[in-house]
This record gives sequence, C-alpha cells and structure tokens, in this order.
Amino acid sequence: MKVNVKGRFSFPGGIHPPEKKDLSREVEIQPGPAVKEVAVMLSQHIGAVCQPLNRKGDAVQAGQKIGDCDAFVSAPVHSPITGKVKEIALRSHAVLGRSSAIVIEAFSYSPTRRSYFKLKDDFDEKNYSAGQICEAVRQAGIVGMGGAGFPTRVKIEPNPQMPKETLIINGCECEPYITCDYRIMLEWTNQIIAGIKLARKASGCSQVFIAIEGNKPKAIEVMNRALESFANSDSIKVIPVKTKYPQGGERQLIKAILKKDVPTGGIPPMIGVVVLNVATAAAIAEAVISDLPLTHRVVTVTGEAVAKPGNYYVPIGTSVEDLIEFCGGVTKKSAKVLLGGPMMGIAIADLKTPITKATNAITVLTKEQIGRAKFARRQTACICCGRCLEVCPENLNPTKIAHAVKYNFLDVAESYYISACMECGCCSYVCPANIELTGYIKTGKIFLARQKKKIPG
Amino acid sequence: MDTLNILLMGFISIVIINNLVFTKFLGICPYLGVSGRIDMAFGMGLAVTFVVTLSGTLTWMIDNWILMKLGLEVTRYICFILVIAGAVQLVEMYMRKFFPSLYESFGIFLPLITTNCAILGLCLFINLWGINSLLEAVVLSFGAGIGFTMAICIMAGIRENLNLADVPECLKGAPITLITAGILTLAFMGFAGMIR
Amino acid sequence: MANESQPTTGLYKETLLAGLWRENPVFRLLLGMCPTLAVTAAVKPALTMGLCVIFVLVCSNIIVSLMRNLLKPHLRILMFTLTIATFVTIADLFLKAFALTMSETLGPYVPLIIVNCIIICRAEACASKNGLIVSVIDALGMGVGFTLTLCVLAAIREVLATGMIFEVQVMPDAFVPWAAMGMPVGAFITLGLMLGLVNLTNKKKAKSSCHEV
Amino acid sequence: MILANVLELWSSVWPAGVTMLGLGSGFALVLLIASEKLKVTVDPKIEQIHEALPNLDCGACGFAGCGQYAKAVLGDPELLGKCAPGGPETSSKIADVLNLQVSDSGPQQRPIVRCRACTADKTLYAQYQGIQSCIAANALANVQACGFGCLSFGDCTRACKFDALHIVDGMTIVDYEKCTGCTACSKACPRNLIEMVPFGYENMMIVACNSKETGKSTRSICKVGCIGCGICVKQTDVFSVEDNLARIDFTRYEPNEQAETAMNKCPTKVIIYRGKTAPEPPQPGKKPVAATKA
Amino acid sequence: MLKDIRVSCSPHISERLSTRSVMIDVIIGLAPAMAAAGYYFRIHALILICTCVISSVAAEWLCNAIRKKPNSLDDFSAVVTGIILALSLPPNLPVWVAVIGSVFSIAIGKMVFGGLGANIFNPAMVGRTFLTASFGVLMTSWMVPVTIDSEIAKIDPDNKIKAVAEEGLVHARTRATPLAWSKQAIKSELGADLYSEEQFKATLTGEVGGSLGETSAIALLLGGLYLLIRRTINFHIPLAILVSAFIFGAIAYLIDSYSYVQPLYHLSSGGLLLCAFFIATDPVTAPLTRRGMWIFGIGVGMLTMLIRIVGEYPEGVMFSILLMNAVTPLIDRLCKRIPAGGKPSA
Amino acid sequence: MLKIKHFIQESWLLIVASFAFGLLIAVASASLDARIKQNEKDKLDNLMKSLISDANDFQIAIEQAEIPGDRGRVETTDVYKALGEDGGVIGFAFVAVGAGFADKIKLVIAVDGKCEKFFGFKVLSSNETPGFGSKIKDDDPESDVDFADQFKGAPAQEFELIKTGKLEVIKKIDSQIVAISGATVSSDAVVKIFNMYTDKIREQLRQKGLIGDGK
Repeated sequence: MKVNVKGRFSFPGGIHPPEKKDLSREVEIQPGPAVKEVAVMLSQHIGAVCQPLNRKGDAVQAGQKIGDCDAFVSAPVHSPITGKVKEIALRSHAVLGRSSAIVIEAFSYSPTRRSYFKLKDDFDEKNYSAGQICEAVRQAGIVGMGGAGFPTRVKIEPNPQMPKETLIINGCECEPYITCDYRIMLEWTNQIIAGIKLARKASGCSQVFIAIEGNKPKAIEVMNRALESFANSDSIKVIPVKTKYPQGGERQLIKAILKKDVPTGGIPPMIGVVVLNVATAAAIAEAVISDLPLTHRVVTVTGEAVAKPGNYYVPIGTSVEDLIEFCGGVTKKSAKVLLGGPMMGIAIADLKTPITKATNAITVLTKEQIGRAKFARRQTACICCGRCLEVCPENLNPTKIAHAVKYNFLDVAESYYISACMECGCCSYVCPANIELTGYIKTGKIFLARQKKKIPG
Repeated sequence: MDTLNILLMGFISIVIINNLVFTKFLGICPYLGVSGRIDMAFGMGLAVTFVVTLSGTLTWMIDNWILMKLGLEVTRYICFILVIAGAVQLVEMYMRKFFPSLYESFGIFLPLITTNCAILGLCLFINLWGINSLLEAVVLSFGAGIGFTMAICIMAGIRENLNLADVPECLKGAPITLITAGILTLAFMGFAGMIR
Repeated sequence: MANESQPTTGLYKETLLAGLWRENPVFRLLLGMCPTLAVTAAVKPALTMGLCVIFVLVCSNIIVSLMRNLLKPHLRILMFTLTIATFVTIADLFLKAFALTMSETLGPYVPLIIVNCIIICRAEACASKNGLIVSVIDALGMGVGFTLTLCVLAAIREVLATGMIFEVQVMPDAFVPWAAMGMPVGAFITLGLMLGLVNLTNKKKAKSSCHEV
Repeated sequence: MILANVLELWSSVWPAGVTMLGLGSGFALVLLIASEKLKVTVDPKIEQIHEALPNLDCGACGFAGCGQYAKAVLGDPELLGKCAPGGPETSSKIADVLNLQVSDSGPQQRPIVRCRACTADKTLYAQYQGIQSCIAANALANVQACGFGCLSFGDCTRACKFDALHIVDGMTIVDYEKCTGCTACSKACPRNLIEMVPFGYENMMIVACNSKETGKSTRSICKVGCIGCGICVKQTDVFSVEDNLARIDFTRYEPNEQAETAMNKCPTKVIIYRGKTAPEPPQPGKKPVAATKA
Repeated sequence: MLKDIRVSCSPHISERLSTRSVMIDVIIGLAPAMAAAGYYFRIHALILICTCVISSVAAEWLCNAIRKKPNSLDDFSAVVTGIILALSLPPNLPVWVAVIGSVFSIAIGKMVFGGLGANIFNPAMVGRTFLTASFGVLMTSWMVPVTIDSEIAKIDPDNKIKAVAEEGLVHARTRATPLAWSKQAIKSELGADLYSEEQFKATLTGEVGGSLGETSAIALLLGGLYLLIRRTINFHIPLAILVSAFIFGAIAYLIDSYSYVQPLYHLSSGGLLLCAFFIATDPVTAPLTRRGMWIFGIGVGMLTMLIRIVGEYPEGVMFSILLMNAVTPLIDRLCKRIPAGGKPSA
Repeated sequence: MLKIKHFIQESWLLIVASFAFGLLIAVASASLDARIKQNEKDKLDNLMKSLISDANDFQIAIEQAEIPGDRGRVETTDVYKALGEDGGVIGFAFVAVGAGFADKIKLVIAVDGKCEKFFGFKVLSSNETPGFGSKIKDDDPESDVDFADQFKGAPAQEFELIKTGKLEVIKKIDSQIVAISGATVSSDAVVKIFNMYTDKIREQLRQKGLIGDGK
C-alpha cells in the first residue's frame, strides 16, 4: 500500500472544537508532586478486577506487584512507591463510583524524571521472542493509556482466529487541551519507536502506521527523523491525519487510514488491525527492555483555571487534589474538574479521586466556560436540524435515539442502533437546542444493559 | 384502452382523491385504534384490503345478479352485511389456523373489521355510484383498501414520531390522531379536482 | 351510586347515566366515530342520525337479549349484524317515507349504522349478557349519550361553518362563515379538541414518563 | 277478508323471506364447514389463565404482557407465582386451572427503600447538572458524597405503574396501600436500593441504609447512615453486619422486644419501621460529626 | 479549596449556537422578501406582517400559559411562523382573517403536538391551507402592487383575455396571480404563450399580483443564498425542489407548449421559491437524512407541479408541503441510517 | 362428514332468523313502498313544475332512454313530457347524471316542446363543496346573477364554458356559460352534463316522433 504522506486522511463526520493545546504544549514533561500517599485502584481497566496481594500494614517496594487476577482480560497493578499499605478501602473511581483501592503510605518518595529507563543503543527487537514480549507486557500491567484502558497484552497477542496485519500507533490526541501524548512523542521518540517495533514483533503485523494529527507538525517531523535513524523502520510510516475530533478514536482512525470500517459492536482485530496509543508503545518498551512495570504515567494538568498548566510524570494513584495543588492550585473561577479532556472527560466531584493508568489529563474548566457550555443554558426543543447526524462519526441518528430514551421507548432506541454509539459527544457539542444527546444515549445504554441482565428469557 | 383508462382513473381517484378515510369518514375506528405502530398498521391495512376486495366483489355480484334481478333491493343492506361478516369470519379462521402470529398481533381488531365502516361503506358507494362492470367494482374495492392502507400507514408513521414528543397529556392518543387526520384531509384537498 | 335499599332501581339508573357521561360512547369509548364525523356538519341531520341510532340500538338490544342463550359462537357476530341490519333497513325505509330530504342528506350514512361500533359493542358487551330490561335501559342511555354528543359537535360546526343553527341565523351579519368547519377538516379538528377537553376533566394524575432535564 | 289481505301480503313478501332463507342457510353452512375444518386447537386453559390474571400488563413476571405469561405458565408451571399484582390469589386460580397444588409462597413481597436520608442529611460535593434521572446521574461518580444512597431523581416513581412511590424531601417513600409488589421499582433503581422483602407483618423493621463505606467515612458524609457498629447484632441474631452494613434476615424476623431494643439502641437511628401504618422514623439523637466538604 | 463545582455528563464544551440564532438567521433571510413586499404593497405589507407576527406570538404565549409550560417565545420560532404565514397571504387580506390564520397555525399546527420540534406539519402552511379552505374568496382576491398604475395593468393577463373576449373583467377590483391567469388562459384555450420576456422579468422583480412575499423572485433568492452561505439550511432540499419542479414543468411544456407555460416561469412565480428556501427547509418537518431530504424535495417539487398542471388549484405549494410533511416519518424510516460498521450482528 | 342434523342443530337460529327478518323487512317495505314512491315522484314533479311553470301534468314520454355517457358508460333516464292546460306538450324534462367535483351530480333539465330552448335546470342531488361547488344551486351573493339563470332560455345546443366575462356576458343568454369563480369543476360538470344529454335526448324524442325533425 502506497501512502501519500501529504494526504489528509479523514473519516466522515466529526467536529473541530477549539484546540486550546497551547496552554501546555510547550511545557516539558516534569516530575510530579512528592506524594505522601497513593491509592492504587484495584480496577484500573476494562476486564476483571484485581485481588489485593497484600494486607493492611504490609510494606511494599516500588514496582512490587500488589494486585493481580487470573482472568485473561486483566492486568496486574503495582505499587508506584515504597511504603506501607495503610488500608484497603473504597475510593472514588471516575467510572465505577466507589471502588476499592490499596492505599499506600510512602516511606519516602522523591519525584523522578524517568531516571531509571534508558534505551540501550544496541536495541534490536529480534532479541526478544513474541511470547517473551507478551509476557513482559502482561507482567508490567500495561493497559491502553489513551482512555479506555484495555489490557495491551490481549491486544497484541497473536490470535489465530483474527490474524493481525496492520499496527496503527495512535498519536492523534484529538481532544482539546490534552498534550501528554504530544510531549511523549517529542521527548521519548526513540522509546516509542522501540515499543512500536516490539509490538510489531509480538503481534506479527506487517505494516505500521503512526497517525499524527496535522496540527502537530513538530511531532511528525521528530518521528520521521527518528525513524530514519533506526534500523528496521521501513515498514513504519508516519501518517499526518486531518485535525478533527474524534480522529483519535480507534474506529475513526482505522477508517481514516485504511478506509475500512470496523464492524459495529466488533473490535479492530476482526479486520486485522491493532491500535496502540503512543504512551502505551513507550510503556511496552519500558516493560520489555528494562523490565519495569507500569507505575507512572504522564498526565496533562491543564485548563484555564489551573495556575501552572503542564505535563507531569506522576505515580499512578496520586489524588487529583495533590496534583492540582502541585500545579499551583486553581484560580477562583474554577467550576468543573475533569478526568480527561472536555469532550469525553468525566466530571468528578470528589477531588480525592486517584488517577489511574488510563487518566491522561486533568482539565479544570472555568465558570465562564461552564456557563457558556451546554446544560447550563436552558434546553430547548429539538428542531430536527440534523446537525448531530452530520457530525456523528458512527453514522447514527443521535436525536432519535436520545428522544427514544427520554420518552422510555428503549426498543426504538435499539432499533436505531444505540449500542453502536461510542459517546464521543460530537452531537451534544453541535446541538443548537442544548440537548444532552450524549447523556441520554449513555443513560439508554445503561438502561438496556440493566434490562437485559434482570429480565429472564 | 378506454376501459383501462377508466379503471386507472377510478383507482387513483379512490386511493387519493376520494380516499375513504379522509373524505368519507369511513373506517375511523381502526384508524384510531391500530395506527400506533407501522407494522401493525400495515398488517391491518392489508387485512382490510383483502376483505374489502373480497366483499366488494361479492356484494357487487349479489347486488347486480340476484337482488336487482329479483327486485329485492330492499334487502340489500342485510345481504351486504351478511356477506361481509361471513367473509371476515372466514378470513379470521383462516388466519388463526395458518398465520397464528399474524392473528395474535391483530388481536381484537380482526373481528372489528366486520364493523369497519370502510368495507360496508365501499360496498354501498359502489352501488351508489352505479358501477356497472364487475372489473371496475373489483378495482375500486381494491383501490379503497389500498387507500385505507396508505392513510393508516401515514398516520402510524406520524404517531410513532409523536410518541417521542411532548404532546399535551389530555390530547394524547385519539385526540391528537384526529387533529392530525384533520390536517391530513386539508393536505389531500390539494388533489381535489384532478380527476372527474 | 346505587341506592342500597333499592338495588335494582339504582342499577337501572346507573346504567342509564353511564351512557350519558361516564361511558359516553364517543368521548370515552371512542365508538361510532364515522357518523360522528360525517353527519355533524349541521344539527338537523345529526339529530336525525341520533334518533335512528337510538331506534336501532333499542330494537337490536331487545332481540339480542331475548336470544342470548341460543347463540352459537361461530355465528354470534353474524346474528348480531343480521339483527342490526334488519332494523337499519326499516329505519331507512321510514326515513325515506317520512323525511325524504333528511334521508338524502344522510345518504349512505344511514345504512352505515349497521357497522356503527356502538351497536355491535352494546350487543356484545351488554345485551348478550344481560336481561331484557337492563339491555333496553343501557341502549337508551348509550343512544341518548351518542345523540347528545352528535348534537353538541354539530352545533359547534354549524355555527362556525354557516353562522346558523337549525337554519336560523345566530351570528351577526358581519360574521364570515368558516367554510372549512363544514369540511372534513372541521369535523376532525373539532372532535379532536373536544376529546381533549373531555380528557382534561378526567382527574387522572398526569404522569410524565420522560426524563426531563 | 283478513285472510285475503294476509294472503296478498304473503304473496308480495315471500320472495324476500325465501332469498334471505337461502342466503342465511348458505352462510351458515359455509361458516360451519369452515369452523370445523379450520378449527384451531387453542388450549382452553390459556384462555382460563388469561382470565384469572389481573390483565394489567405490568411486566412484573418478565413477560411482555399477561397473554404471554399465560402461555408461558402453561408450558412451565415453575413460573407460577410470578404475577406479583395478582398475588397468591391469582396463583391459586391459575393452579386450579393447571390442576396444581400451589406451594405456599409465604407473605407477599413488598419493596423497601434502603436509604432514609432526606435532603438535609445528604452531603453534596458538587452540583449536578443534566438529565434528571437516577441512571444518568449514577453514571457520574460522586453526584452525591454517598455512593450508595438514594439519588432521589425518581426513576422508581416513574417506573411504578400504580403511583405507589413518591419522593418526599429527597426520600423515596413507598405507599404500601397502593403497592402491588410488581418489582418494577427495584428493577429501576440503578443503585439497587430497593429490595423486595417478604412482608410478613403490616410493618417491617428495616435497616434503611445501603452504605458499604467504613463507619468513619459514612459518618463524615451522612447523619443517618449505618456505620456497621454491630450494636444491633448484640441484641438479636436476626441482625448481621457485613461490609460495614447491618442487615436483617427477613425470613426470621418477627416483631419482638429484642428487635425493638436494637432499633432504639441504634446510634444513627438507621433501623426504622416501614409499612402501611409505620410511624415517622425518629431523628438521630445526638448530633453526628459535621459533614465536611472536600 | 474548590467550592461550588459542578458535575455533568460529557461533553463539557459546546458550539455557541442556539435555536434562537438559527431562527434569527431565518428572519434575516426573509428580510429581502419582506422589504420587497413593503415596497410593492406598502402599508398592506406592514399591517399583515405585524398582525401575523403579533398574533402568532400571542397564541404561542397563551398556549404555553394554558399548559403551564415554560415560555418558549425566546426561540423566535413563532415570529418565523408569523412572517412566513404573512408572506404567503394575499396583501389585502382583512386583518381578522390573518389573526385566525396565525392562531390556527400556532395552536393547531404546532402547540397541540407539543410545541416547537414536535409539529408534524409546517405551522404556517397549516394556517394558510385552513384559510384557503375557509375563506376561499378572500384568499384568492389579489391586489396589484401599488407601484403599478392601477389604470393600466400592463402585465395583467386579463388584458390578453380581454383582447380575446373584447370585454372587461368579472371582478375588476382584483387581479389574478400569474399562475392563476396562466391556468385560466389554458382552460379558456387562449394558450399559454401569453408568457413573455417582460412578464418573466416582472416575476423576478416582483411587480406582479400575488401573495405578499411570493412575488419577488430576486428577493427570495437573495434570502435563500444568505441561509445557504450561513449553512442554516442545506442545499439538498431547495435544489431537489427546484430541479424536480423544473423537470416536470419542462416535460409538460414539451408535451404541449401551447397549454403549459415555460418551466422557468413556474420557478419564478408563485410560492415555489419561498417554499424551496424557507418552508420546505423547516428542519422540524423535513427528513433528517440526506437521502430523505432528496426524496422530500423531489416529492414537493413533483406534487407542486402536479397540482399546478393537473389540479384544480393554481398554486400547489402548500398542499405539497403538507403532504410531504405527512410522509416525512415514513421517509425517515425508509432512509434510516446504518452505523458505519454495518448493522450489528445479532 | 357433515350431517344434516348437525347442521340444523348448529344453525337453525340463523336460518330461522334470516327468514323472519327477511319477512319483516318485506312487510315494512310493502307497507311503506307506496309512500316512498310517491315522495320521489312528488319531488321530481315539484322540480319539473318549478322549471316548466305552465305545465299541469307530467307523463312519461320515453321510458329508460339510453344515453351513452363518457368513458363508455350508458346512463338510462326517463323522459317526461309536460302537458299544458290544453293538454298539449309544452316541454320535456329528464333527470341527468354526471360526475361532479366530489360525487355525482343529478340534475333535472327541462327543454321546451320543440327541444330548442332550455327552461333551465334544477339540482336533484349533489354533494359539492359547500361555499364553492354548491353555488351551482345556491345564489352567489358575490355576483349579481345566478349561475343557473344563464341556462334559462338558452338555446339547446353545445354550451361553452368560459372563465371570465363581464356582467353583460353573464346576463346575455347564449351558449356561452360563465363559470362560477372558484368552482370551475362544478360549473364544468354542469355544462358537460348538458352537452352530453341534449343531442341524445333530442334524437330519441325525434325517433319517437314526439318532436319534429328540426323544421
């Protein structure tokens, strides 16, 4: 397949919200706060919940495995710091509500800046077998770091039923504000490429595309340069894709680059594709080469209400409160704290919520932004303008689904394929009537899931 | 050619211009009752089409070949209704036996086809209009059924949409259906005077 | 409510009154819509229609009630319609004989009484289960309720469509008649709004089933 | 003279009569043949069961309507007793049709709401904006500080077909007079707060809390939450504490002095009566720790 | 440190767009037509537009008050309905008729269905059709623009008819619209070649008899262009209507050019342009999907021409709009969108 | 196998009832028939009388005259002759049927004894749109002249429908008929009915020798 690097790869639908990335895009990755306590959630990702391996009062080392699970779709968790297990208690989880976490009190923790990983010059992925890579990835507890947090090992492990051909490395970062992937691409370029090669080796893919949005020319340039300097990079290509949201969505990315649709309700491997986030690729390199578990990650703390926006390398389990405090606290105008970006991020009320492996950003929005945004204004009736249909990247009919949910006609919602919605929020973003379309669709999905579970037959 | 023209014009006329529901107020009960969902409405429409074609043809034959010959026009109504009721019951039994799922979804409305004024009304109108060829009677009866199906399907589509709207509580159901039907009759006025 | 000392009289009274309002065939049971819409362009035909319906209803209820124990299931509907059709024919003949203009105005809607759902429903729901007296009273109540409804609807439409009631001018001369009220539109919309009003009087708790924002 | 008149009338009338006779008998014949040939062997039992059912089509049984349930129960007698609105009475009627012995299903199941926090008792970290529905709100973590308590957006009141649930001052109150035990509310609650319990008595003692938090964190956010102290367990073994939450074994519960004592001794007054004539629940005696905000 | 924070479902930012801004755009788009109406019909235009707008707004306010619903006037949809209704009425219509029309439009056409967004039919067209049905004579009495010297009706087709009939007019005080006279001319077998360059120009500028806002094709095109540029409307529906109407007009013209006027003339006269840009594009009553919009537009164009060419009425726009509105739910169902990844299996 | 006995058992009620009801209807019909016939005749007579005011009596001149209608249909009608004081034929009248706007229009048309001039027409039954088509029988308050008046005394030949015309045109009694504004279809229907019947009736009258063969 011949790839036109200058082409504008895109998908139907989508929106282009103000990027707002300049708040933190030029800020280098810095070490995070000197935390005194971290709470490592036992459920950090899609899949089975881990069982704690320690009891209250046990001492743990940094990097020590503290929770694991036998299920296939799962990943262990590790302590990011050396300290003592203070308790195993409920903590707020952005998705699950109250969920149990291992709270570790630090003996002493000094924030570092990637001190213990260095890519060896003589790196060659041929030194590792596929099985070896998969096992290392599993042991390091690596999950997708772009948002959903799907265990990476499951993704890259060869599956005879679904042979993988193409590996797409997702460096789009289409959400406004967030810059952590961008910084990683600029600063950890070589590590990412090492990770890519390892993932390529493990999954047996023949071609690799690194998708980077057109608004990050620097990252494209750096990537291209790094690829040139590496051996065995000929099947790896950087593809500048069109700057729009949700370009970073797996399905949209595949559509944009390969012009293929992932079956509704299916997963990319069904059409032979694996999509990995750049941060995940970096973590793979770390895990395989240096045998280091995933205990830290880069988080962008940003938003107009944050005093010192930036990208921080923090231990997983750090509470949002600590992190915001470290960034100089918030201005008085702050009104909404989001885990993630403003499009798909989850608003949290409890600032003690610990960050997880999938948390890529903390965005604090100001009162003015909230006031200007949806749902603070009065909702008016749907005028069926069809804007939501135009922007829907999944080619759905959001207004119909939302109204079906609103008036409790779940069968109608289902017949309009509510389950195909990925909740990107484009429809709500453009709706002139301020209807919380995404919210209704989410509600409907939960409703349906409950109905299916409860009613026999 | 001429006959064909008459038949075609008659058909279009009864489907659109002289639509039984919109201009003659016939078949309003099932129109209000079964127009909740499109699939149900379509099924009902087909059932009515079938029965109306059957009974329109039969009554025309009985009327022209027996009653008029014997000078027994006075028993016309009673004969018509006998034919219709008989035909409906036959259809009902047949469906129950061979299409049980279809039968279930119609529920109470199948026997109510007997009392669907559209059917008797059409038989009477065929007589009133002085249709004097069997073929024309068949076409008109069939057209009437199609017209009814069309009307009820349009209404069902609208009502499915209205389910997802904030219709005033007191107007939900029959009232809003009637008002919608009223506006529909306004719209169908546009076809007036096209034929005949 | 039924007076306990006079259970039967109370029952009769209640049956009679039920048809007038509580179980009004048009407003509550949504039966007999076709004539309700078709003949209400003016009060006079509406009244005639109502009287015909009362006549047929009473007669058919009597007959059905008398032979209720002899009915075979597969011939039940057939028997009902047969009875009704007979009386409708007689009513039609009477109209033709004594009120020719009215008969012409009503046209095919007189024979269509046969398929008026009210009659067959009362035959089915009341007469085939109850004794003679109750059936007759029920028929009277339902018939009068139907007639009154027809007349009210017709009065509204006639005034607006022609400015007259019983062909007597009631509106000022400056009033320009709304021709549409005499057309199908007027019938549908007036009846729809009236039904809405009647529903309003129902003291049913309005429960919104949607998730408001 | 009269005879002549009658004869004359007869002569003009008989064709009509005979035609009708012919038509009538013709149709009677056709219909009779049809009814014999096309007879559908519908099990009369289905009709009977259908008649015995309350015909509310509420869906409590898990089927689309009473008709569907009637069919199912005929095929599978195990499903007997699923009709909640009808209760044992209906079940026995159906059992009669099916010639089954109805097993004594015990007292009727009625819902209890396991949260008694009124608006003032609840601690909020943030203000929720958006769809006013429990399911939607519950999808966001920490809409209320308590992750277990009633959200009071009324999904259950909307689910109730019998107008038996109401939100009063942030509390969901069941009107046991109207309740038919159809379980719609317990299915609707996203936090599974509404539990169906066997109502052996007019009023039942319940633990009106669902919080599995530790006592300390429960106290910090709710005045009337169960702190899992276990005082009640010491009074009678009908109570048990699990996951920092007291529970009542309703199958063994009976109103007696120990239970009464346990209720009175409860420090946060979370054990209360619910039922048709239940008294107003008491306010907790001493002031709990002031709720703190993040 | 943080007080008064909020939580809500994602997304947390949005475009600055509201129903009101959409409606204001439509009003701006209608401004040229209103201006043209004001120029040609002077005080009549002012009175009619004001009456319709005021009574529409009042009716909406009243309906909301009765239902005890929050006031929905601030979305300006009632104003738009009022203006469109006014523009489609004859200029010298009595005020009370306009009031009845507006109230009917808002109450029966919109509010009984649950207000804006729920109405199945275009409210303004419901009102206009009701008026046509009720007050046929008043609704077909046209006024000549005041800019034309009332003594010499230079483009009045009745002059031609007069030339043939050598006599005056039945109703000397009224003038038929271009469409009405073309129909009359056809029926009285005078031929449709009464059409001329000059008259076509007149329909473009609007110096002809007709409904208030329908006469000036240029003004309507201008407004339509504004809406298209602002992306308030999509080009699909207008294009589909105009193209299909042109094609059907052309077919009729080719079959019998003596009896039917030229297709371009059909486009420029009557309410077709107003309909194509402002009425059919009413998003509430039009299909949601692109494919549906094409079907809808073609349907409107086709029915309009059918009614104009074959039917009794000289103008078919309002009927065709209502008819297509009625089948819109069915069109939407027919053109249901399939998810990008195909229908989910099982 | 069905047995007769079984059949009788199941259906005796229906059979007996249909017989009884048949008789009942027949009796009712027999007793009312005369009146109904008289009613109809009276109505027709009245209409004819109002058209031909000089007539004393009406008698059937041609029974069941066949008129080939449009689209191959054949309409039949009775033609009556109007007898004057002296017993001479002063005119003919017949019922004419044609398709109107909504439904059929039935007219009573009267011509003079020589079949040269119309006396005019009356509407026997029509179901035209109130306010528009119904003007064929009602007076139009807008115009100064009745639509029906245009036919009074008009020559019995093909009519031509024109759309507009001055009052003089309407008032002028000739073969040009000015349509009712807004009810072209109904007006057209009336004119068509006239055109359809006139020649055919005249022909049939001639055949019967009731009128001369046109001078």
